[in-house]
Amino acid sequence: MLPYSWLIPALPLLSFVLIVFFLIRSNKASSYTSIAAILGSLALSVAVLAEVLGNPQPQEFAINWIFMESFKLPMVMYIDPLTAVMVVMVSLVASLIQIYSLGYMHGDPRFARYYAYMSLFAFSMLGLVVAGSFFTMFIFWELVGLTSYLLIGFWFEKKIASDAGKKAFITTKIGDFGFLIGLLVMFFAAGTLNMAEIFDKVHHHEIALGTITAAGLLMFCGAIGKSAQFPLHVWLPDAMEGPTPVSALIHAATMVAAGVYLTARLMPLVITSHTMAMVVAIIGAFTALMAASIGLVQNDIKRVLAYSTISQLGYMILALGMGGYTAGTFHLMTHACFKALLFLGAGSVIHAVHTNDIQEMGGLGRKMKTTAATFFIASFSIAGIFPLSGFWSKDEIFAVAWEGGHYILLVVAVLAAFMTAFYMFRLCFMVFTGKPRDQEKYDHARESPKNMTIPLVILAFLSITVGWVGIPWLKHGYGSFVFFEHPHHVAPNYILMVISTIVALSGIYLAYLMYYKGSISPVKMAERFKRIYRVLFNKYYFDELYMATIIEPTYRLTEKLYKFDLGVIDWLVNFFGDFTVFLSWIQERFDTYVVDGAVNGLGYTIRAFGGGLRRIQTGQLQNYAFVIFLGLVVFILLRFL
Amino acid sequence: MTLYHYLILSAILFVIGMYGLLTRRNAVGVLMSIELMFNAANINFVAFSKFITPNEFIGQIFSIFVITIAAAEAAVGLAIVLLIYRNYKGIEVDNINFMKW
Amino acid sequence: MDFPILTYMTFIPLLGMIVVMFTRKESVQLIRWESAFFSFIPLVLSIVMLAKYNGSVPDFQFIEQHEWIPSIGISYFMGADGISVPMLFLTALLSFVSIVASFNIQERVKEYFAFFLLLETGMMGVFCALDFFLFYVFWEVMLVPMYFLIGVWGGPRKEYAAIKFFLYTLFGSVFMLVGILVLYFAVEPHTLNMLTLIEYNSTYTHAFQIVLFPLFFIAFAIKVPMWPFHTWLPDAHVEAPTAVSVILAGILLKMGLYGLLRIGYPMFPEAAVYYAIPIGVIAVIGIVYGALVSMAQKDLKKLVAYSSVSHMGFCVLGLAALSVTGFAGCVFQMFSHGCLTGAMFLLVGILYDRAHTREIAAFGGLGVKLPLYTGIFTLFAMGSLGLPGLSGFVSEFMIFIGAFGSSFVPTWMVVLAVLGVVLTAGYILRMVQRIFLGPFNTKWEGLTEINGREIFTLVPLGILTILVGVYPKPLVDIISATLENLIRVMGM
Amino acid sequence: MFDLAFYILAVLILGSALMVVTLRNIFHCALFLVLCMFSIAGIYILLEAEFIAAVQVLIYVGAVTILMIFAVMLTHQLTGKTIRQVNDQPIAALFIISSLLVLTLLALSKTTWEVASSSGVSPSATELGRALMTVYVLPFEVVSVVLLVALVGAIVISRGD
Repeated sequence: MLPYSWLIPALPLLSFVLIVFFLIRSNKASSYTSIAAILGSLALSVAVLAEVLGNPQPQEFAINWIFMESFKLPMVMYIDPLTAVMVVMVSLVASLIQIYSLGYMHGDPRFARYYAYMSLFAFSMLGLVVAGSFFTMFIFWELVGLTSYLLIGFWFEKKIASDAGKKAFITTKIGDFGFLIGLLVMFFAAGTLNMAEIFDKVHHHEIALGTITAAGLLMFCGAIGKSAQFPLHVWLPDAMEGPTPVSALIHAATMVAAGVYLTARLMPLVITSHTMAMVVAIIGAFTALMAASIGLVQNDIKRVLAYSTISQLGYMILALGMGGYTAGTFHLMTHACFKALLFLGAGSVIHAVHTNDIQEMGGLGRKMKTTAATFFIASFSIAGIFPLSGFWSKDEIFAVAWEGGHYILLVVAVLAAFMTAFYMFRLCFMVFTGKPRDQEKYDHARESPKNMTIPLVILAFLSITVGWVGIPWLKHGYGSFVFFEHPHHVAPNYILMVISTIVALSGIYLAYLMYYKGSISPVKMAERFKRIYRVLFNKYYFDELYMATIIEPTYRLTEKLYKFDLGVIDWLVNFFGDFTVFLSWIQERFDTYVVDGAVNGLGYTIRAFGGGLRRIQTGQLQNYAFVIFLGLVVFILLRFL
Repeated sequence: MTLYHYLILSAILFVIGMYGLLTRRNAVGVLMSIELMFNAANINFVAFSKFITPNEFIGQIFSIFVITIAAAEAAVGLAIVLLIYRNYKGIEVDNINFMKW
Repeated sequence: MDFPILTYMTFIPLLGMIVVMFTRKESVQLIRWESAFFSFIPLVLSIVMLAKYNGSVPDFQFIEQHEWIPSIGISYFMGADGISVPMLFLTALLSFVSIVASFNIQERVKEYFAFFLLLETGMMGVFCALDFFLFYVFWEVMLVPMYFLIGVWGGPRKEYAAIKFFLYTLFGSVFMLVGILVLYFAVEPHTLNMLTLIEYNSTYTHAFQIVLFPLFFIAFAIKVPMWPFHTWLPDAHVEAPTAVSVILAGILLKMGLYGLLRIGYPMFPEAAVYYAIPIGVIAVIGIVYGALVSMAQKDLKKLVAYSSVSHMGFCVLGLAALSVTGFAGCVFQMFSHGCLTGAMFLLVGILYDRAHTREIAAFGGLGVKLPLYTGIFTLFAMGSLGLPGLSGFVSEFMIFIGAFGSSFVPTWMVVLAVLGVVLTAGYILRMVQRIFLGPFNTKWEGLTEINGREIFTLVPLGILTILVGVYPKPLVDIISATLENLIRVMGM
Repeated sequence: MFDLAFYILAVLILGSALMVVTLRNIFHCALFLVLCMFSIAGIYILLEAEFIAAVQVLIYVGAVTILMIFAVMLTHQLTGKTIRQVNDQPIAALFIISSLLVLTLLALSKTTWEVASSSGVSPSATELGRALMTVYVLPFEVVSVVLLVALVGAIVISRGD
């Protein structure tokens, strides 16, 4: 079965090609083709997972892609337990979201194209996951970037959407800049880009530590861009301009997790290089805290979720930075489920009220029971309430920090967890409970159709149960399947469990007080911490900062350079041209007046002379006679005198 | 009367004819002046014949030829004058410059 | 050699030109189809040649050699190797595509196609010729029709652009001519046979190479065009008619690089090493500068033109690397850029034919009105942006690998070049956004979708772009042996 | 007696010649031309050339002058008064003729003529006729042909189509 794993990404690609070339006019056919393909991939993925469960030894398959005497670059597929888990997770979430989209995107004029993009995304993402060399991965890495771009800008008539797409592409491209250079460094350090071979070389210390750190950090830049880590996190909130299922699939569950996945793949390097590990962990921790704090005050439902995503991704990166391979990937998996659920729930709400602003919602729980219930489940999960899946994965991260002695990072993580619980329940209470703030919108709201709610229910089920595979008491759980170097068994740490539960509950309780009971007024709080509030509300002014320090100067530079091009280089060219023309002008003058002048001058002289002489020939007979006689007189004079 | 008298007479007559030739606008007048010059020449011929070769009278023979040529000249000249007059409604010599260039 | 395929490929267009010239001026339709036919035959022949080319040996193939002017050692010597075979195919393809794309030319149709066919002969000849004299003849033959094609059928400033192009190139050619003559008299016995001259490369002294290499380099750098010799390019592109831009960007720019690969580098290997750093600097400046200046453009065609400067910079960087990978990346980039930029110019031309403006700011939201056109445009835009799966990525990556691993190019240059990729993404996306995305500008309500003939011209380029991007092995097989040999010849 | 006759004739000749070249009325000019010719005939008689004198009267006075008068009448309708008869170079002409006259007279004065001593014979018309038909027969015939040609030419030219 494993050698045919390439079929997993290939099926959606087939679907993409079919839709683009044949089915673009048929909405039904294209959506069903796409869903069928992703379901096929899901089935294959499950088969692969089953096989890998039986034999967890990593396997590598390669074909020649560029093959020269002195340069070889194969396409590699690499199947190990992490891959197996990831393909299942990706194809599962993708299938659910594609089904959900049947309802959400219903009636969109570019419905077929939406499914084409979705298929292309599934292809790229699955390809990225099964890739076995960093080069292969980079190819799919860029392709998911493209599909992300296309899907963010799906409603490109909105300028803000197309702007967001461009921003996402370019911001991640900046990360890829590092990634690509990292690839080059790695290629020349290890002589290959195959993951297995690189890990082998790293393991046997065949590569200098400095090189490992450099290559690793450079490649990690790609992860920073893709997973929206500080300082390249700015694109993700804007990316929410895309259709909500897209946000759920790409910008919450799968694509943004690619950065985490890459970091996980770089684990041997992280373990080897302490510097790299520290950088990764600090970036993760900082991002987790920063994004969560921004999330506290945002009013756009999707943006809150976006900052939540950034924060959770920070968690994963933090975990990986601390060496928690199992913890990071475990959280990646659980997060995919509950974050997809949250987004789909948000989509369901938006579908009902046609607004993103939570200040115009309220009381919707009474009308949208399924949505509300699943949303609450997901919120509990992300807040880390026992025994939902978020609890187990988050707990594992805390445990890693605890075991590794990273107490500062632990405090940061706990703080972020508190904020997460607070803003999630702020969202829940404001949207689903209390009085409707906008009566008209409330009146029009109704529960979404079945093909939207069924994925919600499935995801809710997963949000509860998926974490159970990693319960610490389990002997053969997640940690004994997906691990790095040796199975990771965290002893159940009851202190941490209690702390995390207390923190989560206190966050929820604060939200309850402020937004359900209203005993603490959010407005007053905002008044009181006005300065902090404003900074948070404006997302620490990152966009403005980048605008002022990078984008605007670049534009100005381009204008200057163009002026330089026209004014200096082209001017020089034209100057030489004109100068030559001037020289030839002088030469021409010389030619005209001196060389030609001599020739023409002779002609002119003769002509002028003749013109003068012509006057003598008057045609007057008597004039001639006069001259004749004058001649006679002269003759006689000469003869006789 | 000596030869000189005749020669001087003929010289004066010749220059008078020349004056006419040079100044007359009327073509007929020009022809007349030419006749005067012919006659001046004839006087010379006859005078030389009388005083220098009195026995051969070659001068007289020549003057007969000259008179003949003068008659022919007058005939052709006047015919041309008539033709010009018919074509140009005028016989002013200084207007007849169409052969110029 | 049983069948002189190269001669046929080179001179059939010339025959076509003669036939066109003997056709009545009024039979426009006939002239068009004649030209298409006579450019289609070389295309077929080039495909045959691709199939018959044996990529496992580095030797020249399809060789034809006849005495021409034996007293001064000039022969009619043609042959193709792994560098010229892809270029010949590209030339044949783009010529055919351009001629089909020129069917909408309305004025002086006969002269237009006659010049176009002559141009094709010149281009083919340059890639085939292995004798310096022959090479130079074809090199110059190409200029004349190009001059007229820009100068007669061009835009508002066509005379300026045509003269600038012509003089600039001629300026370079003169240097090359001097170089050729010096070489001719430097070797004993005097010869103009390129292969012989390359064989002698070890006998050239260091100083000789140092002095002679720049002569050729300037000629080729102007043609590429490398920074700072690039300013003729935007003018020529903007003024030239669509099909001529395609040829200009697709083939003519490649000739400079081809010349360096065929002449400059193998003949003067020591000079190539000596000048590696300056060439690398020029390349990197070209990449970054071209990309930044592209970003500032308001005219769509000018943007694409400046992007060529940037993309050609990558090629030059690959050359400066002096490694098989770098060279291979360069050849790949030549091929890929030929397809991509050719298609981009076709697309710009298609839009211009309909909208009669190329100002980027005048458009907006065309994606709503022209979904198919937008899709195709985006495909090629992504190709020039270096998206994996399309040809641009393969070449750029190979160039980076080549340059990064090269001991002749410092690392910081590669880093800057990679930065160029980010900038490229910037201007390409900005352009796509401003033309196709955002709110629909209702001024363009009357625009019609791309038609069948236009799609027909774009399809082969699109297929090649994707094919080379997804599966570069066939192209690699053609070029690799030659390039390995080239490096050996250079003594690296 | 002969001297007096010569001077009278000379005065008549020069006077009438002056009139011919200066008078405004071309018809009067013609009349003075007749007078001039007559006087010249008188000079010929003084020079003992009677035949020439007769020919002079016949041809000049009888033929040429009449021809001219006809020409004047045919061309001018006698209205020539209104038209300026002198062109714009009389002064130059005067200069020329005076200098020519002076030079001629100077030349005359410097020349010594071999004047025959004998007064010679005065040839009769018979002798002249014989000479013309014997010694000078060829020029005579040529001149007659010239005259014939000239007359035919004159007719051809003046023939009004």
